[in-house]
Amino acid sequence: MAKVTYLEAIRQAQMEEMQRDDRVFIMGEDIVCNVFGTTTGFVEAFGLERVRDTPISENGIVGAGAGAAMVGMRPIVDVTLSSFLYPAMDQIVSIVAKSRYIYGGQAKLPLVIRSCLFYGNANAAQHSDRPYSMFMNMPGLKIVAPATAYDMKGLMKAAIRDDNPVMMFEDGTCWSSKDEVPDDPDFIIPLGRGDIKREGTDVTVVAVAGGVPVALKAAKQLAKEGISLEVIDPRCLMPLDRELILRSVRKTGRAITVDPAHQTCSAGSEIAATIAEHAFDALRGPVLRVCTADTHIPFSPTIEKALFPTVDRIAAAARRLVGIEQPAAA
Amino acid sequence: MAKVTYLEAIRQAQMEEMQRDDRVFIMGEDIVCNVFGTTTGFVEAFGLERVRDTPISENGIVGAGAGAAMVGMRPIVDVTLSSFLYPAMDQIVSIVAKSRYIYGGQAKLPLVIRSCLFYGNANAAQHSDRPYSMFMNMPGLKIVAPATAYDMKGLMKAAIRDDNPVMMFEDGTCWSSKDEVPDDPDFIIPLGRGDIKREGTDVTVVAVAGGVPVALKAAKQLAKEGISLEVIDPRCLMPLDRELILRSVRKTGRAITVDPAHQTCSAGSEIAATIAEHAFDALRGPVLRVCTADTHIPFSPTIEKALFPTVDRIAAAARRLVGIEQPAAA
Amino acid sequence: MTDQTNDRSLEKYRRMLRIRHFEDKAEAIHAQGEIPGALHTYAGQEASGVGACMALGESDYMVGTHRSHGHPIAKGAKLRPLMAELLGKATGICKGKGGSMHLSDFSVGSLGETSIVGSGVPVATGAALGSKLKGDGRVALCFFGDGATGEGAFHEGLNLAAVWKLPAVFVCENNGYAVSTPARTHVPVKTLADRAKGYDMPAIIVDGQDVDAVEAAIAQAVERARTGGGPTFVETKTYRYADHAVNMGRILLDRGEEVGEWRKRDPITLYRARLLEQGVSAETLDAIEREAADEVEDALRFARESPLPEQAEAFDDVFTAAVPIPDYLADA
Amino acid sequence: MTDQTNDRSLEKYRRMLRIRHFEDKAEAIHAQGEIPGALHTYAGQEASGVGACMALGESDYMVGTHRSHGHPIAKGAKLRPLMAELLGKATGICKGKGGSMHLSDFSVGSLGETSIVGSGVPVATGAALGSKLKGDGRVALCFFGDGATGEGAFHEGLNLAAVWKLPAVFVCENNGYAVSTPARTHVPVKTLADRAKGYDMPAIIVDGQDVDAVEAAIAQAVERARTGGGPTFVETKTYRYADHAVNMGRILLDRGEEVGEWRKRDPITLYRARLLEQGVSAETLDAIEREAADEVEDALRFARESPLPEQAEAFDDVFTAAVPIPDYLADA
Ligand SMILES: Cc1ncc(C[n+]2csc(CCOP(=O)(O)OP(=O)(O)O)c2C)c(N)n1
Ligand SMILES: Cc1ncc(C[n+]2csc(CCOP(=O)(O)OP(=O)(O)O)c2C)c(N)n1
Ligand SMILES: [Mg+2]
Ligand SMILES: [Mg+2]
Repeated sequence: MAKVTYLEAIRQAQMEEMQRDDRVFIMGEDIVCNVFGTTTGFVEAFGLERVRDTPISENGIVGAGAGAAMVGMRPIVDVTLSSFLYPAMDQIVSIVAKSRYIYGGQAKLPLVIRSCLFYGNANAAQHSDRPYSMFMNMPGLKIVAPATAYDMKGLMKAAIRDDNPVMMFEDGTCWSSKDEVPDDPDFIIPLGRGDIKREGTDVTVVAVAGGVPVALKAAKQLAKEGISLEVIDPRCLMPLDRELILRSVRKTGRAITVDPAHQTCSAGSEIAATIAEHAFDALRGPVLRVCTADTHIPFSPTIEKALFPTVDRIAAAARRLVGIEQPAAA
Repeated sequence: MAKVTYLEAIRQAQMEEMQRDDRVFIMGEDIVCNVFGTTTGFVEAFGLERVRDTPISENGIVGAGAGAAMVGMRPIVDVTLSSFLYPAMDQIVSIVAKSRYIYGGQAKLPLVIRSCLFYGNANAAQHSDRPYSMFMNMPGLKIVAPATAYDMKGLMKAAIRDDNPVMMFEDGTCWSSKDEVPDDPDFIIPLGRGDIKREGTDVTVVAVAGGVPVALKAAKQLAKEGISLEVIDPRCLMPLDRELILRSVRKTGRAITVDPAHQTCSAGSEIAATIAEHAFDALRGPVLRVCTADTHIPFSPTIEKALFPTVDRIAAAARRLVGIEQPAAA
Repeated sequence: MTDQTNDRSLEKYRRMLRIRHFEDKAEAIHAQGEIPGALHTYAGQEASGVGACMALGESDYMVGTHRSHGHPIAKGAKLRPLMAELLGKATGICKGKGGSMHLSDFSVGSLGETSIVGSGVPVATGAALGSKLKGDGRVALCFFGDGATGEGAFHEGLNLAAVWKLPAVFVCENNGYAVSTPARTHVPVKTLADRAKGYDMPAIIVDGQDVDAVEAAIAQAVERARTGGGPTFVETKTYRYADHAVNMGRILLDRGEEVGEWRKRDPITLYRARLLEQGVSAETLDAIEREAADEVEDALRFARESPLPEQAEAFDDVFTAAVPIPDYLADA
Repeated sequence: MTDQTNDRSLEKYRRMLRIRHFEDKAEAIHAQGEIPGALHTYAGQEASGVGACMALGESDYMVGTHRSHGHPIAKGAKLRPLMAELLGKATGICKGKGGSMHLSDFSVGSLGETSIVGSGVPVATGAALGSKLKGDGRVALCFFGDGATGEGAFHEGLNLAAVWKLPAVFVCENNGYAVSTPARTHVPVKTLADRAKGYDMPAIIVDGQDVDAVEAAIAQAVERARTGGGPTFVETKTYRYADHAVNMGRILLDRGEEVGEWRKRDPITLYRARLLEQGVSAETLDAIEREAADEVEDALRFARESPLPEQAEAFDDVFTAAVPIPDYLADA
């Protein structure tokens, strides 16, 4: 075990899997120059064929990843930022998500599509997307959005070993967070299993990606007020660990979802709807959502930050659910 | 007033608006040949410049529509089937939805993007998409999905007159349904206002697009059993008429959403989450969802049909809700 | 003509006839409602598909389009699973999940017949990349139409293949139309092969009605690909006899005289004449045609006798493991 | 040199200097954290932008990229709203919502500087289509980089413009790199202008460091566009001095000697020499440079004194009417 960053966990996971299986290769724009540091040392270790710079061509490289996967390779396609997934939607939806089904199981697509959720850093609406919820509406894609270095390493390795297409969403707000991460080359976290990040009794907070550390901060703060939050991180959005979520809500009777995506049709909305449908009897109050406001992300940091889920908003929602309007004067 | 089909309503709306305003023009693949009959007589009336066949190039024509809109035209871009929106996601998201915001209001994009929800007709997964929910997660797009000829005409005309980008989703299962439709050239249904398609007292059914006629059938059937459904059609998914929905749920205390989209992160889920958040006190039971199953759409009609919302599923959900008689929560 | 070439020639003839008979039958039963969904026929283009696929090795890859019946048969696919697919049966090549636009048989190296126009091009490029990385010497061939060259996916696939000098062959089956739109309306270049210039890619234009000519052109491209010379663009000038899709209720485009003109250069008729000229007997050719017709009858019988898929199968093959079946369908 | 050409020449010199000084200042204050987000500078490429925009009429349209400072200044934009934008102020050209990658000033015909690579090409095509439909004689010019030519959007935009013979000019600012990737790694053609061949579009290659040469080349393209001759592809061979973006904490690509070599052909230095040679006095040129520097200082002062946007403004301009402000921000 060593304490490493979220970014380093990505690097290690890829490195180990590329060492283990020479069908794994990685391609992307400026992957050799290695802009964010997730492929440091890769060219030296694996050469320019397996660590492949590409033209600016997201649709092309995702589709090429799909084709290479179909003939037995296990590609990792790095699309850099999640905002660059849109030009690749054609191949992601019509080829990657659907090929296995359309051909009745003849195709196998062990393909990882990586991209960073790059928000909260004054790069404006065209660079700040958090689009995993859109992909959740499309069957055939596994969707992973880890919040810690530990989870990232175990899930990235699982994703690379999975025989199905997996979209890895890497939250830029978590990049530098550190964690004890196992060195065991077979350390794997199975896709589809959520995690209780903090146990609690009063309110269940289901938080997604960068929403997790924010929720944990809120939990810490509210603990001082005597309100106990249970923070659940689904880690995978598809498949979603509904059972873990519902069990927690059945225990606490109260639920908040926290999601950095725009609220409408978000993962946070989906989880709220699931709770309202399957744990209604246990609910003692409304299912509240703390998501990103339904507007675009502006450049100016002054007005950008408050649009995303904050500790204050989570705390306010929790207080409302337990019936306390104002925090007790401390 | 004349009784016309949903397809004819599209044709009339476009025809009237093109006659009224010569900045309106239409382009699309095979729009001249007029595959589905929504542009019959247009070339004769407006010529080949304003009724424009395009190369197969969805991203290009959507972007060209955006550019033309920015310089003062009012384009209608027909992308034929909703499944062909994916190749155009780049321009829809990064240009159409975001340009006005990114440039601080300098750009105006009066653009209509049409596409048909083409499902339930044995054309398999690549042709059967119902992707409006994905676009609901992206600010900056108005989203309309009418279920009747009357609504189609009024909303299509409103969409063409709107100064913002509007995505019109035309449900293929409604194509041949007929309705009395006003001839008044200024007949308009404002975007963002839902409609009560049938009043009722026991259960609110919020149904989307092709889900509306199915819900109405279910309502008719259940009426015989003494169960009274109120069927709400939001008609516009963005902006969504939350007030109409919540008012109804506050009246009935029970809610079902019906949506032909895949359930996860669907409009149906969003509406359910909205109800669970804002009308919880009125709820006497869980908010149930009757959406399309989370699998791809197969070719074989034998196994395709049952995946979409059916009268039986809606009826079963309603019976379950009225059977769960218990005092309002909280 | 040596025996070996003779075999090859007869095989080309056989495959073209298989396609023609398969589709004639499919069109007829589609008209009667036995095949659901849209049906895009390949009739008229057989020499393009067969000539191209005959130039490939068995283990080479091939990717096609919505007009999906011809390519897999050209690549050597058996007819039973294809016909069963058209009928939506569980024994179909795609277990009834793909239908007419997706008759892809992976066992013969067919990696997808994809109905989103242009979407197969990056996939073929990726298969070629896989071959290059594995060093297994395989070539990936991609069919697409004139219309598909308007799509961004086409551009990106070709560009990547050119930049990386991949073992790929891009075959533009130029039948002059995209649905109702003539190529002169949707393409700015004089001939489709000019598209290749934007990638510095060698291009060959070939008579798509002459199966030998197509085979020779593709063989040259395959040779270049296999020996590290990178991709080639091949334009086969051809024609589809039917409207964009058949039995649509109305004709989308009336092409008038033109159809008759092209029928005079029917690829099967032309090839039969050539084979007769080369000394193959009429009996041999007739026998091949009968066999093809019989194979189609057999395939249809098989398809008709095959079971429909069970409802639960709608939840297989989303992933390698089945996805959960919702309660309301659990015992449907 | 007539007085009129003299004016034009001095204007070119002025605009190039405005860009250079504007960016020098921006880079400096970005290093100190006064400008948030990424900053992609145009330094080195000024002759490309200015030469091109000077060949356009005021009412002509222009679309650019993430490297967005140079184009609008070249098209005649005032500096105050641009600098205020970089600082995220409410008085910014985009009200603080766009930032460094989007310095688009619609009042000078700039229809967007869009940071999704390739995404501006269809937009420019659409503006040209609008002009054609309106018959107003305007031309739409689109800037993009060598790297952008890998994108599907690039292909589709050019293809449509070619098919419809639109009044468009496509300017590939070939600075040799896409981020860290050299053109030889990401482009299969010998020179970017070859891309035009796939659309049967005339192409011109021009020295992008020579503002007069660029202007002449674009003028030719604009003339063709305005007279119904359709689009032209112009490749300006140029160079950016800085790394892909500045102040990134590390250098993404060390280009060694090359930068110095290109600096020897600095577009502003070259042009100053030419103007001197043509008899313009050093005093005149120095005065222009001082003015440019003053304008930048003035713009910075304006920007610094300007207010930040209010939280509620984050909800304006999604649509023409504001979208609802959530409760938790209503009185933020
Ligand atoms: C992305 C996309 N856009 C539009 C369509 C509808 N469509 C199906 S086939 C076709 C024409 C294709 O023309 P071409 O590529 O020449 O192939 P052909 O049909 O002539 O064989 C079109 C527009 C589609 N399937 N996919
Ligand atoms: C669709 C998309 N992919 C990737 C990026 C990241 N990116 C920003 S600029 C750039 C390189 C652009 O190169 P080029 O077109 O040559 O323009 P230059 O930066 O050289 O001016 C890349 C890859 C992006 N912004 N958009
Ligand atoms: Mg064609
Ligand atoms: Mg460049």
